Amino acid sequence: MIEALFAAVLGGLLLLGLHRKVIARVQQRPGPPVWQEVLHTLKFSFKSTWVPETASPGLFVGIVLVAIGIWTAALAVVLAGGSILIIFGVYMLHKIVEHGFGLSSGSPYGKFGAVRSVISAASEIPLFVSVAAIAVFTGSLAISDIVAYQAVNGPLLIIAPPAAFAMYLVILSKMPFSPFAIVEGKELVSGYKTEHFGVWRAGLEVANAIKTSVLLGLFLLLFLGPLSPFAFVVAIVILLVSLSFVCAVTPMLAPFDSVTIQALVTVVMLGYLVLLGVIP
Amino acid sequence: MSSLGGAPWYILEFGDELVYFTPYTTTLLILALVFTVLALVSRPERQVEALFGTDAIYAKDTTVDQMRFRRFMAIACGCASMGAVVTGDLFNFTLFVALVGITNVGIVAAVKNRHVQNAAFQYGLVALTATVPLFAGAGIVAATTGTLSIVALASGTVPQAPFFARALLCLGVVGEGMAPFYAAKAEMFRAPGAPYVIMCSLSSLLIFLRVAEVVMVI
Amino acid sequence: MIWQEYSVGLLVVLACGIVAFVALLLEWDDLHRLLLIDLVEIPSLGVIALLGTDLAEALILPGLVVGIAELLALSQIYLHKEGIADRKVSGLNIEVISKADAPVIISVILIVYGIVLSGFTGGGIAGLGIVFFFMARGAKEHFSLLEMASGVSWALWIAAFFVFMVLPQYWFLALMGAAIGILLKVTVKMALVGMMWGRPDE
Amino acid sequence: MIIRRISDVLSNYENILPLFAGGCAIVFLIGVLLLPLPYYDDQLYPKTIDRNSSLDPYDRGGPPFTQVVIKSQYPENSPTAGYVTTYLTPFSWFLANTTHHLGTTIVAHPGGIIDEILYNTRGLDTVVEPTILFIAFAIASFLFRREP
Repeated sequence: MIEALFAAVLGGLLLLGLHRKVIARVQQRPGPPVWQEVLHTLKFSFKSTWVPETASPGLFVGIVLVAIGIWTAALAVVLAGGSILIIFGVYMLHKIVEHGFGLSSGSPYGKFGAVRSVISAASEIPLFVSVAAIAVFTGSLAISDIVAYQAVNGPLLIIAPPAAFAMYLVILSKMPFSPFAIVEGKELVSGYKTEHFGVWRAGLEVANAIKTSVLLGLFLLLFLGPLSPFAFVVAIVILLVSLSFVCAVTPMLAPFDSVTIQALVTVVMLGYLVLLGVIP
Repeated sequence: MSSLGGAPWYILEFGDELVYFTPYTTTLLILALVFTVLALVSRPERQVEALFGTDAIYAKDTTVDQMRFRRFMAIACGCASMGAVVTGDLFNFTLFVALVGITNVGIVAAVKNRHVQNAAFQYGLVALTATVPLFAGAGIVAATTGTLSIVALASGTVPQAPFFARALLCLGVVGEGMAPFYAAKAEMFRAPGAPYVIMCSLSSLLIFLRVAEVVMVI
Repeated sequence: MIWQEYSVGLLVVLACGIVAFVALLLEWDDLHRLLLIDLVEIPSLGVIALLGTDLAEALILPGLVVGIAELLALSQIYLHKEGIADRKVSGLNIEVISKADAPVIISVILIVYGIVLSGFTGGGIAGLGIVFFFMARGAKEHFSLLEMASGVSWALWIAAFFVFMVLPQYWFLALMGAAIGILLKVTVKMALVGMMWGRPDE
Repeated sequence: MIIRRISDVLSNYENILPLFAGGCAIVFLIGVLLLPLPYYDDQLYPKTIDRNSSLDPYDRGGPPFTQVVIKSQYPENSPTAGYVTTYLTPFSWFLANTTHHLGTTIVAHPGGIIDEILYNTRGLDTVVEPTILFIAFAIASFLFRREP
């Protein structure tokens, strides 16, 4: 578990670095080196740290631990082949974590980041629909069962493309610089992260790294099925580069428009689900 | 049942109402517990506001009586969400959800800001309306299957709950937790007092996550 | 599938629900919305009542209580939001009542009778006695005391229930505890509602 | 743009109640279209009323101070179910014997009851229900007591 956690952190940080690099290259900038995020995290770990005067101290510190805790739990569930319903729960609770980060500091930038995070809660629902669609096909929500199903019947990417699309959109909305990343809009400085610095920020970066690894890895497990380690790495890089392309060429949406688009996608997905339920 | 949130680890018996702990509900329970403890131990933050057109910056303080009341409400809300995620009885679940709705209103209603009070009132109206589909859903499940125990419903020994009843349950939880209406809930978050305000969004998410499981197993 | 009594009943209740919801959809005044929601609650109780077993009775009571409780909280929020919380309200401004001993005697009789009756009904009658006393005298200073009593009686009631659930062999003790708990609870809650009707006109 | 107009409507909190009420109306309408729903006959806690009893309509069967059989989901969890239903205080017992339709079950005389089902078998419901009432009272009295 410790090795897996370490690999997830390092892999996630490298993937986020690659994300920045690809975006920069698409936009014809040199961009930072790929290991930039690793350096960031190390640098933050050794900076001086305190709690701001206006902050709510318990929440300010506690939320960092919660962030790392929930994603570690998610990683454990993925490794154990547990229920994706739990991952779905963790994913939705990440919203609360962002919210807590922003509100606990008392800073107006953090607060607006947090409020934006809360209003975009509709972005989680496509994941739920995707989960439900998978359940319709495989009859189980345990990741191990779903992987086994795909080993027999071929990847779900081909069987249920709309579910894959919904999950892709969900991952996209969690990537930095994406059209739906309204919580990190540049007019809010760093959004909900603004006031967390030093070790707290390093903790947040670690949580984000685990989150990126878990989400991308989960997508591959759910929609491509069992892969060899090498194929897994290649596939995760391809998936990330495709996400980076989308992020690089699209502008950020206005907050409420982002919410509305995500809500509309949810409605379409619900229609698909009803169709799935009715036809067989 | 075993395929969704995992097999129950432990079942607590209160007469005909069972409380059961699966990996899924336990995860949710622990999260509710963590945030309830955070609400209990944290002092509220001082929200910094900048006045437009001037260079004045001031920090909003939360008065002590307000803080005590809202902390009480936040803890009640945490307990209600814990109840909602672990209860194994459908009607009991709807009651816990209704309790979450009213505590959410309570957390923000104590704030003396006009915008916040307006939003809290509108939200309270929706929460009150949402009890109609909630209780109706539970009533229809009881009439068409003869039981309210989620364990019995999931075991497949009774008829499946009708689609309509499940839709009502979802609609009711959506109303109590305001899940898709966060856009309007943002008004309520103008209120200072992060540890308490955060319980509002946490509890709505938790009940939403739970109802997702419930409608899939019944 | 044939239409049974249950489905016919459901049809009627759902139709009522639709009418009420459409009314709510079209109404924009906050106070009217509050009143309409009280109306909307009735179909949901109807759906439960269609069960027709003892369970229906056990479910209607919580359903009703939830509706009433939320209505109470929301009306208080409404008063504050509209800024009419401090509007003066005239009580029973009859000179004879506010001076004479009669209200005290009537209240005492009602309270004693309520205690003799015990249970839910008894609580209602005793509460009425207290409300009448406060209406006549306009006393407000005991509000926080009553609040505390309300909390204590709530705790007694809950404790009795946990005895039922966890130690069923002591059911008789729990029954008596709950009977006293509900008497106190209903009395105090009615008294609180009776007091919460505006600032006295003095 | 249509998306912008939708988000405008959604962002105003005055609009959420009509939206929710509209949603409820639509779901209820769908419910009407899905009728009839079958009534499941094997219900818990079935109701049989003895019209000739002096305790009508609260008589759930069985003579006072005994245990009646209550058909519950998990009978092993509530061994004392049925005692509360038949319990009468001495005063109620006297009333029930001397008058018709007066003196009903469980420490409450004319009309008032404490319900057995709520008590023994669905106790958790009754814990949550007064809690809701308690919380609502707390909100209302906090707002009432506060200086305007």
